Amino acid sequence: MPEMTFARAIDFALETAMERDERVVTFGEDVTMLRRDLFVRFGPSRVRQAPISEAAFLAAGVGAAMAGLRPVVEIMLVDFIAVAFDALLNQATKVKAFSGGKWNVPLVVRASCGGGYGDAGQHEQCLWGLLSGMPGISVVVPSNPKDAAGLMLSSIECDDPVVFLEHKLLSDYWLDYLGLGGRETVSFDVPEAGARGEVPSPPVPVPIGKGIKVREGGDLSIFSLGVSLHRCLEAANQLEDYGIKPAVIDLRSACPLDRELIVSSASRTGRVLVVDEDYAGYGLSGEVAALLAESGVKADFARVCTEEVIPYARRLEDEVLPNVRRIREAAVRLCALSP
Amino acid sequence: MPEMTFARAIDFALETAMERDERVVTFGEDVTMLRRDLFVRFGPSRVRQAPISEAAFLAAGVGAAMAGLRPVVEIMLVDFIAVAFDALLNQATKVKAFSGGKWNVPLVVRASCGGGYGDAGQHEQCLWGLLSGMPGISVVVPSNPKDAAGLMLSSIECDDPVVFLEHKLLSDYWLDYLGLGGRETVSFDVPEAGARGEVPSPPVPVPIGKGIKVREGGDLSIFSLGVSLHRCLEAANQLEDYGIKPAVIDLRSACPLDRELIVSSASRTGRVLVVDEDYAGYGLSGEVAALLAESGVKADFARVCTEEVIPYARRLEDEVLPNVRRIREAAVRLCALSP
Amino acid sequence: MRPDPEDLYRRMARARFCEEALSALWERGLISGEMHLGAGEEAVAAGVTAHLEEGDAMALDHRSTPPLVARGVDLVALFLEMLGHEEGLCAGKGGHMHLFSRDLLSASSGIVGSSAPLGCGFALAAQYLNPGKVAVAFFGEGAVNQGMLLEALNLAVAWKLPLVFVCKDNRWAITTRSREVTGGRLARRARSFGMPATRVDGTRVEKVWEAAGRAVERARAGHGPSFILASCPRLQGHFLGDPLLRVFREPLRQTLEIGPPLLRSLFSRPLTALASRVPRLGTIGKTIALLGVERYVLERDPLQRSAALLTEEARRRLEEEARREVAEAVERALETAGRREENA
Amino acid sequence: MRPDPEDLYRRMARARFCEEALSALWERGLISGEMHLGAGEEAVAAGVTAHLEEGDAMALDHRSTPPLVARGVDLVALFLEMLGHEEGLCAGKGGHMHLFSRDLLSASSGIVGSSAPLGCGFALAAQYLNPGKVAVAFFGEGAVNQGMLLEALNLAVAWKLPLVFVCKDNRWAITTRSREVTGGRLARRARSFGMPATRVDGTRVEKVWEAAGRAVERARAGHGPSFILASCPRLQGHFLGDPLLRVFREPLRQTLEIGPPLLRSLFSRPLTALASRVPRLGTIGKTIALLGVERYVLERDPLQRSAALLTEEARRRLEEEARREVAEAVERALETAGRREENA
Ligand SMILES: Cc1ncc(C[n+]2csc(CCOP(=O)(O)OP(=O)(O)O)c2C)c(N)n1
Ligand SMILES: Cc1ncc(C[n+]2csc(CCOP(=O)(O)OP(=O)(O)O)c2C)c(N)n1
Ligand SMILES: [Mg+2]
Ligand SMILES: [Mg+2]
Repeated sequence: MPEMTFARAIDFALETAMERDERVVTFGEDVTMLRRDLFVRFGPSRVRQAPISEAAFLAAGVGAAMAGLRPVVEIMLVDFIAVAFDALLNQATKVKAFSGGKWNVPLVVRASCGGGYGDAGQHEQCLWGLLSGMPGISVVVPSNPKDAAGLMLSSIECDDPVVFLEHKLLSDYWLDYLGLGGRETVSFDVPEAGARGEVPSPPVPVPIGKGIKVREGGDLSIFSLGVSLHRCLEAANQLEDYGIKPAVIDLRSACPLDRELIVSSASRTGRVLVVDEDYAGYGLSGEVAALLAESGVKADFARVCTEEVIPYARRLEDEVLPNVRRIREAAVRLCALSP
Repeated sequence: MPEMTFARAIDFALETAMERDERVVTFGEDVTMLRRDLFVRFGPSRVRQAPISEAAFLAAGVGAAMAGLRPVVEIMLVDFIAVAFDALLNQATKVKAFSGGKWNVPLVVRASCGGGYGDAGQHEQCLWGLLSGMPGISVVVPSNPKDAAGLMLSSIECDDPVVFLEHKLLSDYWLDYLGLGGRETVSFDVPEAGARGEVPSPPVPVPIGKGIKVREGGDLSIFSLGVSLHRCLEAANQLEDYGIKPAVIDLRSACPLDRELIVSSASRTGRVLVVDEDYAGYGLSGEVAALLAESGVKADFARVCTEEVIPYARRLEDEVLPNVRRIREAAVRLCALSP
Repeated sequence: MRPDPEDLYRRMARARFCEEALSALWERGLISGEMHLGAGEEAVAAGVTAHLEEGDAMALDHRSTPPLVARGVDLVALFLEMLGHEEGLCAGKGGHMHLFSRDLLSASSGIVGSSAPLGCGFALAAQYLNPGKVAVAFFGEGAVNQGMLLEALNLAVAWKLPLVFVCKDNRWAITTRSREVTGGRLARRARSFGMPATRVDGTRVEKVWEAAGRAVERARAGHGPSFILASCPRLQGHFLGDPLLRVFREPLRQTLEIGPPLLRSLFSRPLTALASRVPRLGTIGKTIALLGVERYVLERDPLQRSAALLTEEARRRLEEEARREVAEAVERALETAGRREENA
Repeated sequence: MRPDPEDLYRRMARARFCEEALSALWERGLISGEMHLGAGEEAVAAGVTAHLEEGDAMALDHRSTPPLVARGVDLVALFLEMLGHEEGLCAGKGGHMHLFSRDLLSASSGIVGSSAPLGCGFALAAQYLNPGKVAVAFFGEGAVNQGMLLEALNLAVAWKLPLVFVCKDNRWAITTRSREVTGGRLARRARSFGMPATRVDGTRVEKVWEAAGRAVERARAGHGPSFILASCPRLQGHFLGDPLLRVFREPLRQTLEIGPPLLRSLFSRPLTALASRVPRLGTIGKTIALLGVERYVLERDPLQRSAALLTEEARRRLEEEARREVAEAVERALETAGRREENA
């Protein structure tokens, strides 16, 4: 299996899909440059530059998908989805239901997300919670190159709307554009295993809605995704010193959630920690809690999330985003509750 | 205390606030007609007609609030907030945090919400879950005239952004406009106690973030708000026949949630049912589950929510929105679990 | 090419009779929600759809029935949908604001302005998969202040999309006179985005037909989008049961409902600026009056105006055919829905 | 009224030296995130802010420092903010894309287009609470395709708001040539919404000053909004460290990074249409080349152009004062932030 970066893995999957299926097209702002490799290969009709009109071109993606294309629409940063939210909430996710199941929208929305490079809370949000709060949508959040490629392939193959979120801290070019700018005077806490890794060639689809246990352990179930997953793994290493062995689960999809995996792991360990870079309220942690509660799993529960608007100062940002210390402390507290 | 309709109670509070404070203004589409009584009294500069440009006039509300006004901006139906979402997600709720607490946004967004009159899922959504999923916002959902007036007053007095949701099934003119159209050939299941009732004059502020127990009972805690609250009360009556006495709590605010009340009631009864007209996933029910779980309350838990896009046909709609039967059955099941 | 007056009139008559049938079903309580009729827009629907062929797409707004009917949607399925029946066009799940016909590549949406970017998407797919096919986006003049629609005007030009924007200018957005909240003139606004824009009298089907022909031709040839601004009346108010129109229909009842609170506002204390309150009452009265004047005095029924294009005999024949077809469809739909016995 | 060249140049010089200082701090790694400089926009900032008085408001985009500096924001607080310090303008929580100064009624936002409706809100408050006060909204030409901005053009006209829209046309939106995704011409677009629009050379401060004077005057008098389209260069690329500019700065390194994947795409199998791939490579090369040409050949530095308005002595004096002021502010900020020792 060739090794590649997280970013390359995504474009590799997109390229594979475009090669296999003429109907796959991609458009968005600056894609000629951002996807220049695809542009050179597939040309301007399939890799199309858009004006700064997210509302219109995302809704156009809905129409294009209805009429036979399989568009991958880029919203540069997921924060900007706010100006195009109607296309998801009232259009893309409504068509199948309103048409009585007779029409569907094979649309992929691709956006970068997440923080950790000092860009503040209007450009560093995760928003998978917001995006998951409507029927008819899937939201995937890969944490490593292999899953990134596999989930991109599945997203394109899916006959219904999928939001594909690409964490900027894992994605070398995004981080370079928005954070490094070619400097050697700054550094970011990039999880190596997420930013680079082996990817099957051709990529193998990863099913949407399926999580995966990435670390065995019986004391506690830690559920997470994206960059936070790597923070959890680091915390898990440190927890060994406390004699705590957590299972760590990469949910991979925020929606639909892998109910079975969540319930089975939580029932086994009896303790649950949700670590979510997205906002605490009305988010992933709540939905996991509800799934468990309605399945009758009465586990001890804690969450480490982003509780407020992400501040600009790197030092403050580091405290607001879930970090290894907070995760470790929450885990230790949880295990101390019912030793 | 004078008796008035739910709708009149809201405008009564708004009128009171406008009378007391020159800085309170309201604008939105068709407000000259919708708020014609206020228009006649306060004139076109304080009751201002807007073009169909929700994104611009809601963001203008943010700016106006920053510069000294206290705007009540009307988004006719909350579903339309999708085209103006940026004004909330990236502007209104970010100012206080980004300015280091030095600047605030005393903005009220007023919108009608909810279903039950056959308008289908692009016009009948609740969306308080979506709206509550960002730091820096409050979302209130009154279920009766007194709370409606009191919460409107508190919303206007609040120095930070508040979304005020007015359920169409309780609001006579909305229901007439959108559902009845003056016909006597249709009828809707309007909860009488919600649509009409006594309101103190002048109205008394109801604190944002405080729920209220509206029915005592020790077997089960039912948490709800808006129209569903009334469905819960009806179900509670029926549950008497099953020998089940539920406590019913009107949360009144979706955000912030009244953690104390939720935790204390759930600890007492040990059984929790969340009834929410909004979507099930990533919503109120999840957040309640998380609050309980992180507070160590291990109650039996179930939820009755809207699980899919609301269909047009009245018969189907009635099954998709939480109805009395579903609530009763869920309560019975919950109590049968651990008799 | 010359218009075929019979074909055009047939489209209009079918559309009109469907609207009338919907109105009757609505009155009987068999249709729920906000029922926006397109009565008054038939000439626009006919003049535009006459140029469409298989594979062309339509993005529709909340008055979506006339274009669908004019283009030939299955009428029984349409009525069944309105009745919320599982054999309806959308299995009863969409209803009148969310009609979808995959066969006709047509979709409607109740979010004002959303038909324009949706139309861009349809046109994009045509450009890529079916060169020579076109899309049409229908919307009202009020929608032209909606951001995504304005963006779509630009997008269509930037991408040279085979798209025709059709703005049905009935001068009103619910109770708002669009002119009072709209800067500049709409045709000029459209042109400023770099596309041709034509104003037509949308009650004259032959004029619409001509303008639409040029626009569709241009789109088919790959020369990009155009904009048609067609004035037309809103014969049934904003939606069925429009409370403002009820003022005219049931003046007494409505005045009793609307009046007292207004008077209370007029005299509410403190009585500062009472003098300036009176003209405001006038503003409201004026809005209502204007609606009434436009409705009863100024407005022209496109069917009446287009009748002149035909012999009296042809008109009568077409109307009879259309009326029968619609009546039969309603009948069949009611029967299927088990509502026949109630048929008044 | 006549412009005061010294005042204008002082504003420009202060703004420029601040941008240079920011660049230095950024290079040292003391500023995080995307740092968009407004270098090249100083004449616009100076020419507009010279007309503003206390109580006037500014809605700013992601290049917000020049107007703030030109208008007199506390420089130490500004630099401390950039350093993420708690004594910064926003306690270190906003950073360069989210600068807020309540005293100056000025707010910036990194969401493209959002400054326009925000400006409407500021103007609305002025209209109601402080007649005679005005608001200015700054944004780029790329933002004029953003829905909420287009809506804001209309809203400002409909509500006759005391607002000046200032479009800084640097012809680029990140790597996109705005012309290639924009239909029509922007001044005409603005006019079509019913307001006056003027094009000015945004590198000539006296021209900007004149146009802004008329627009501000109009707004103060209650006659509504205007639009100024000011062309100006983007001297530091889209943001600091712009990878496309790095191609020029470090051609070898960048070519090694960008080149191989491009070549892989060129020759990736199946090799269909290889002939058509080569020109696409050209498209990318052309974009980069155009950026370079504009940057090194066509662009005019507004400071150099405006120097002609002054005597050489005055220019030198103003520059020295400004340079010293900025240097001192940076010094103080670094000291407060405990970063002085690192000061290179
Ligand atoms: C985004 C949005 N805002 C507001 C509404 C409520 N609304 C429904 S129809 C309408 C008026 C539309 O006016 P116009 O576009 O002129 O169409 P007309 O009804 O006159 O045919 C409004 C404001 C909506 N459906 N969607
Ligand atoms: C809504 C939104 N879309 C996209 C972006 C990403 N973005 C940041 S700056 C920029 C280019 C803006 O171009 P222009 O308005 O011309 O300003 P300039 O950068 O040229 O000064 C873009 C696309 C954004 N910040 N917000
Ligand atoms: Mg209209
Ligand atoms: Mg630009």
